[in-house]
Amino acid sequence: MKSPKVVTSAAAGIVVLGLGLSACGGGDDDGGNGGGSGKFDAGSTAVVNASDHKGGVLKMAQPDDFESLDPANIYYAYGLNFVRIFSRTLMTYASKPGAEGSKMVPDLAEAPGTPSDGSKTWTYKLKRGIKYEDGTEVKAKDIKYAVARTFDRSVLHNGPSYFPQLLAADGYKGPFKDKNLDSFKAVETPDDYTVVFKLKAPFSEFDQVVGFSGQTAPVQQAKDTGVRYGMHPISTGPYKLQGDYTPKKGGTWVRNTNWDPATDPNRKQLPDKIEVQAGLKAEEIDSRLQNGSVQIDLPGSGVQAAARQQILTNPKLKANADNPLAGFHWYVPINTKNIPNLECRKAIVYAADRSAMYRAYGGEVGGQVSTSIQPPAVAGREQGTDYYTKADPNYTGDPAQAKAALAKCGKPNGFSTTMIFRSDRPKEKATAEALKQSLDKVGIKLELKGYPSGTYTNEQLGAPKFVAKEKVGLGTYGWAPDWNTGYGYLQPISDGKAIVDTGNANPEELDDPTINKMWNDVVSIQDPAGRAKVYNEIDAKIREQAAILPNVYAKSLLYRPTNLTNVYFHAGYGMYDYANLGVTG
Amino acid sequence: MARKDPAELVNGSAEQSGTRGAPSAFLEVRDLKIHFPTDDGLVKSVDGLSFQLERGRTLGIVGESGSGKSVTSLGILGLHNKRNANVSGEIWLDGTELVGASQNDVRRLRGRKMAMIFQDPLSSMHPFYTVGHQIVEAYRVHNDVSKSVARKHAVDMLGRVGIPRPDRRVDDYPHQFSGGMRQRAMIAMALSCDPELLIADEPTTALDVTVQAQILDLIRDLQEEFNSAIIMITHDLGVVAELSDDILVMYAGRCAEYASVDDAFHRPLHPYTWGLLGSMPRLDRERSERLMPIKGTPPSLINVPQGCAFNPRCAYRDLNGDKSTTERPELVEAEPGHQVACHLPLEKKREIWESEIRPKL
Amino acid sequence: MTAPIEVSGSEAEAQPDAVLAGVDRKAIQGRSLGQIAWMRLRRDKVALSGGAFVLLLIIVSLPGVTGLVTGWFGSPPNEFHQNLVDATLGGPLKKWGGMSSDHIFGVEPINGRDLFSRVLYGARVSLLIGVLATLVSVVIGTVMGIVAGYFGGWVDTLIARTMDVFLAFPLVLFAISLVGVIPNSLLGLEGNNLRMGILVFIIGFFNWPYIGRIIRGQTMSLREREFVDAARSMGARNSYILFKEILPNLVAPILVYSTLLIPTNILFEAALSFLGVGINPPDPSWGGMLSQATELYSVAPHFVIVPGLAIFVTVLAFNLFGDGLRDALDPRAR
Amino acid sequence: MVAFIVRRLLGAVGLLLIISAVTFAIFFLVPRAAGVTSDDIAGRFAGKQPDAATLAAIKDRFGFDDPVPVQYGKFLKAIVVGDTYDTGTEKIHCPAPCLGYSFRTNQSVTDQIVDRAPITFMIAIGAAVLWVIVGVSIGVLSALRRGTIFDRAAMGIALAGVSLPVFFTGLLSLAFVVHRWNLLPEVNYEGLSDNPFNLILPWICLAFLYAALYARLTRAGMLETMNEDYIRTARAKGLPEKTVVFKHGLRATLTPIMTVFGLDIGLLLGGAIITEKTFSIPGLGQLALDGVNQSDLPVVLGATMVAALFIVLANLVVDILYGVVDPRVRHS
Repeated sequence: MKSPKVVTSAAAGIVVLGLGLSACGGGDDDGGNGGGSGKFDAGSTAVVNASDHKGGVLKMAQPDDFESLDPANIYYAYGLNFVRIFSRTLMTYASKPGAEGSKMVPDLAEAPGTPSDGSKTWTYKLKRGIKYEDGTEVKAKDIKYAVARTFDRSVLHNGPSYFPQLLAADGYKGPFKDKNLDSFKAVETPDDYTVVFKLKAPFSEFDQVVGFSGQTAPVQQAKDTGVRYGMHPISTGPYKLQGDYTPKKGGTWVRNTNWDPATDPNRKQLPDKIEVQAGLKAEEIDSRLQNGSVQIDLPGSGVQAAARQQILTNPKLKANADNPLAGFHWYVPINTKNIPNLECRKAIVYAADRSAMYRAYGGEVGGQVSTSIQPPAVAGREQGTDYYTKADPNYTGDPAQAKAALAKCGKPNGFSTTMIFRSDRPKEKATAEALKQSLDKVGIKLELKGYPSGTYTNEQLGAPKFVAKEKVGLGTYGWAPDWNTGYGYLQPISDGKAIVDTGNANPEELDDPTINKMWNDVVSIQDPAGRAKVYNEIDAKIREQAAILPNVYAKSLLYRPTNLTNVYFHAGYGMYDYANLGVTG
Repeated sequence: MARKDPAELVNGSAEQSGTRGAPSAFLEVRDLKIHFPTDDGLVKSVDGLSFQLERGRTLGIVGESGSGKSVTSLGILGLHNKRNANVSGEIWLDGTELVGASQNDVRRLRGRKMAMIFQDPLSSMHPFYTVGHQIVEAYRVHNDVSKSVARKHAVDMLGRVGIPRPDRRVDDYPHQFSGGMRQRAMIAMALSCDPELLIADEPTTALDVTVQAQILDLIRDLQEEFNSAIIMITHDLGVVAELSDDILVMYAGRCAEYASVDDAFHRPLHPYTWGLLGSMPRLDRERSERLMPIKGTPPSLINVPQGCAFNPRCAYRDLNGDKSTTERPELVEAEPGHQVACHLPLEKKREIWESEIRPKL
Repeated sequence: MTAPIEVSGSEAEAQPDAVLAGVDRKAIQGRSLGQIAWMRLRRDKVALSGGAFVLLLIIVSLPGVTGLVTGWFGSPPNEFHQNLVDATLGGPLKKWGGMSSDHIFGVEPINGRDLFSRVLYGARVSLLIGVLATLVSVVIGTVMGIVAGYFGGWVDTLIARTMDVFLAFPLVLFAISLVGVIPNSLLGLEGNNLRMGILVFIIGFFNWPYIGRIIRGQTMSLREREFVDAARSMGARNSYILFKEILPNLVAPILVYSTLLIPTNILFEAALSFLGVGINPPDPSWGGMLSQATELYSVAPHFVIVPGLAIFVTVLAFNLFGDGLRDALDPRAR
Repeated sequence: MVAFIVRRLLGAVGLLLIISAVTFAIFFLVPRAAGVTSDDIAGRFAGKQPDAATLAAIKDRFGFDDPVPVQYGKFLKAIVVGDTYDTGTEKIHCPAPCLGYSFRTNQSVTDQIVDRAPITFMIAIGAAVLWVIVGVSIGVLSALRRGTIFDRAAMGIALAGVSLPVFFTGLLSLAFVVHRWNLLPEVNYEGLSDNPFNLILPWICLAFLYAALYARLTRAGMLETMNEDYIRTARAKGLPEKTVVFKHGLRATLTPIMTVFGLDIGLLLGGAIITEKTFSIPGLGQLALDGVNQSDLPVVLGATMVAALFIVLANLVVDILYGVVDPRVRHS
């Protein structure tokens, strides 16, 4: 509640309720500047249209569909955000606007995990009296089972694989192949309300692992239907699925009477129903958002080109839009194997036309010119200083410095290399073109090649074998952390150990001994601020190595219908918080 | 078109009448011109043709391909598209003028009063409809009868033209018929409304000799039965000799010679006719003797040679000085009932025929 | 697609010297078919203007000339002019897509590249792929068509069935998936040369049955003609008959269908580029520009119109010329 | 007639078999030749950063390491008798015709196709009705009024029409009709429950192209037919011009056009890729396109097979109709 206007609006909402009127909340008035909520970007930092108004149908839509509705089988942030309406996990993101939203808070657990054994063992105590939609109580073994399921990647392959990676499970194959849960030794349940995780190695951010995904949402072994659990996941949250979910069509959630708000400060149960419609064309969703017949565009990545133009050129519409940083940093990894000489890499960074790259992403509405690799949402991140470039929307590169670097590299006339991008992403194509025209000026010739996004991160840019064979020097890439800490963000993209054969997130193939050592050491630092300091140092070192050319921190343009209440941008998910919304009218 | 057509004069003299009203003849064609404008120029397929025909008589029109025979016959039936053909002159059929008549009026006469037997019966019959259906269709358009009556009539007609088991063949498609049977079916179709004028365009060309003879017999029999007037178009002089009363020799869209069969075969007066006779194979001729083809190729109908259209191919053109290459010969009555368009003096022609041509035939 | 062309190349000499036979068409004596066709074509102003446009396009697409022309009327195709576009919306700042004397077709959204020069450079790609792919189709189609039509029997059955298989393939889908799985260097080709090579191959290779069918039909009817019988009876070998007797008579239909296949192939190339499997950026292609425009038509409608019109006018010009050529070679088909 | 149909039916099945084999070979062999391993393919199924054990499990489950002919055999078998998949807790039966499971969505390809097909059908059939009516009537009128201003204008427009790709007219109409002038709402069609007239714009754009083509075809065919001897015969019989044109002329003209129509509609029913992409309509074409972009082999393969099926089916129907219409075909 940082903005006084929002406070006013919230108060107005309460007053209205107090008078027993249910028709419209205070924020519903979109005539002129009144209503308090109608301000561009208000929802990025504060709750807009705060209201306790109950009732109504909250309508959400998406062009495609969830990977799954099985909380353990989801990786996309919007899916993880959405499933919170019916699933609770040990820990979860705080439901707060601003940076607070990146913090992990207890959900099913009474308190954050207690590390022991040098952060190799993590213990969680469950709250009592938490029930499934059928009234059965949630027990510790259900959480153990939920974690065990994630070990069979051939069945549940969409979700993150942190548990198999971190837990000391000793070749455990998962409960589908090995029905005896006792074989799963990595999670212990000394009693019905205690869950103990045993890790292979010390890990200080286990709360984040537990909280960011839905994989600790309890599942009763008897009711598990494997791949098809996603058709009807059983609720522990404020809403339960009515009937089954129909992929590519949608489903309806209704109030779950067995959910107790007293145990759950992170969710609200305002609308009577939540309806999800899948397969609605993105442009159509945009127009329905504007007329209020759909309240939420589920993917949360912002409106399409046509609506974008309408919103930005129409002040009335613009007042109902938010333009937050979405969590991604779009940058250009520079492969250190194919361009081993630091000076040559520096030449690329020097020559890069940051202005053109920035415009490729849509200027100030599309992104914010970046300095550090970690985006601002990462806890403890510092902006740092620019290396060989300037985080300035008008900076067009420094050809003189680039030429000097090329001379030092021993290639005064430049060199040739390949830059790849996702062919079905126009912005990445535009970025590649922008980079090509600016590098051309100093004699660095880029050959541009596009690949389908479906294979790009696994088989092209994410496959060192391919990168070596095709001599890929540059690529377009974007990274959003699984959770907002420096570890979550930087480790997969800069630790030499993180280089893998497919799905490599470290396409620069940076395998720097100093950085590697810092990663080895940082996990044992207990103090988050102390860790953040190291992360910032690593961030700077990567850029000093000219292994990554920063571009922009992604910004999305979100439209919030006027009949939506309790809207705010959630930093943890990079979109509006879906578990606290209400509707009016 | 300012130039006066000599043929008109001939015709006028032949008709002996100052008023150009309805003629007494059953069919009279007067100064018929059928021109086709094309991108390459005006094609004068028929360029001033006149003749008469009485009921019960047969006129044979002979000439090379492209001489305008078929165009003339289609012209009589009014089958030229007004958009791509300029038809002028007069065609009188039993007192009705056809060139100036409305499309619909002419259509009503077609099939009923005048009918045509086409050259290639396979392509001339619709492949998708049964033979019977096509005859029924022709009959019913002019006779208000029920389908079953029309069908009986079709079976009748097929029987009359000599198709065995017509009650079964009536439901066959044209492609299921043999060539001769198809031609018979075609004739049955043409005769289904008892036409008074029958035009047969090369009715036997596509058939083998025995069938040819049967078909010709059939046409002759039918003529006797209905007393129809027949125009027989062919380039086969044998057919003409067998069937016709009179012969009209066409060259480059005009009449070169008009004569009775007897005159045409025994006293022909036009070098072109001589050529035609010379190129006709005859059984009674010595094997060793060779045919005498007409030299050269038919003229372009766009740029008809100046003077006599036949002059580039005529062996005798120099006998007239340069007359043949400068002046178009008029059709004149050389003997009663025998007209010819040639500059050679009559005596000279008779002499050449007797001394040079006839012995070689 | 259209009425087959009457083959009439050696009509005069093939004329059987039967006694009373005349020419059954109103041919003009003393001129070869080529001359007649040219005479007719010369009169067809519409077809000629189509041909003239095609010629002009080919000339300005020649290496060297393109640069010269864009030097006069525009800027290099890959030069950014970001001062001319709105940084946020991406559209040109000035009206009419930023059309001015410097940028006669306006500028591209987002980066402000000169549309005139991009359209012109795109022409080279379109023409090259269109023509080369046609060549591939025509060569395969003619060979297969002649062989099938001439030899008949099981050879014909085999080739005809093969054509059926080709025609039953969902072509566009197939082409895009094939482009996606083909490696990055092949047969010594790399980069855009390889890309173009692949596009030429795919478009050409999958289109041959269309021309193959026509040639097959023509060959079948030619085979029955007297002059072929004559040659055969004189003991001519198959290869002699195929190349000396039949092939010359197929020149006219091949010519016409090639002219009409080029625009089809240009459209096909544009469609593939539109679907994202065209040549690599930043080289411009018309279909590629339209593909980009799907995101940008609301801010820059001219970005749809300019490349779209380029495709339209070029294809139309080829079609006009091809139609004219067909009419000239066979006036009855008009 | 029965023998005729059976013969054609067998031919169609054979054709489909060949197409499936070629398609399978291309999609499985060409990528292998280009260096894609079974690990890569399993990786597509496995999501982010799979480990070796996961890949092995997936390869085992789908048999990615089997020889290609074995995989092809399985693929065919699944189409004919269905297939069974282990979900971990139970076996799911994928009933025939089973085209496998999508790597990306883990949904049955058959279900996805069944889901999308009605959308593509609506596009194709709506447009086809439009283009056949408009194209054929204009073609007939043009042929009958050959050389008139109507004919010249119609043929001029038709020539322009065949030079106008849908991705141009479509984008143009979206940019102006929908966005600039707001004359029509956004094209939005997701299934049979939607108002089919939402597809009016795609129909018009698609039909314009084809109508132009058909007008040209019909006119050329009509001119040729009207020059046929049997038309002359029909006129010589004294039939009214209307009968001559429609009963004798049009029927013969339409038969070859039917063949072209079969090919066109077959091609479109299998996915109006360009139209769907232009207007972002989620039909079969989009499914296939997404499959390609996602390297989702089962979807691409399934979509290709279905597209080929429609082409073959349409041709089969045309063949049989041809037999009905043209007695010469029936008797040969």
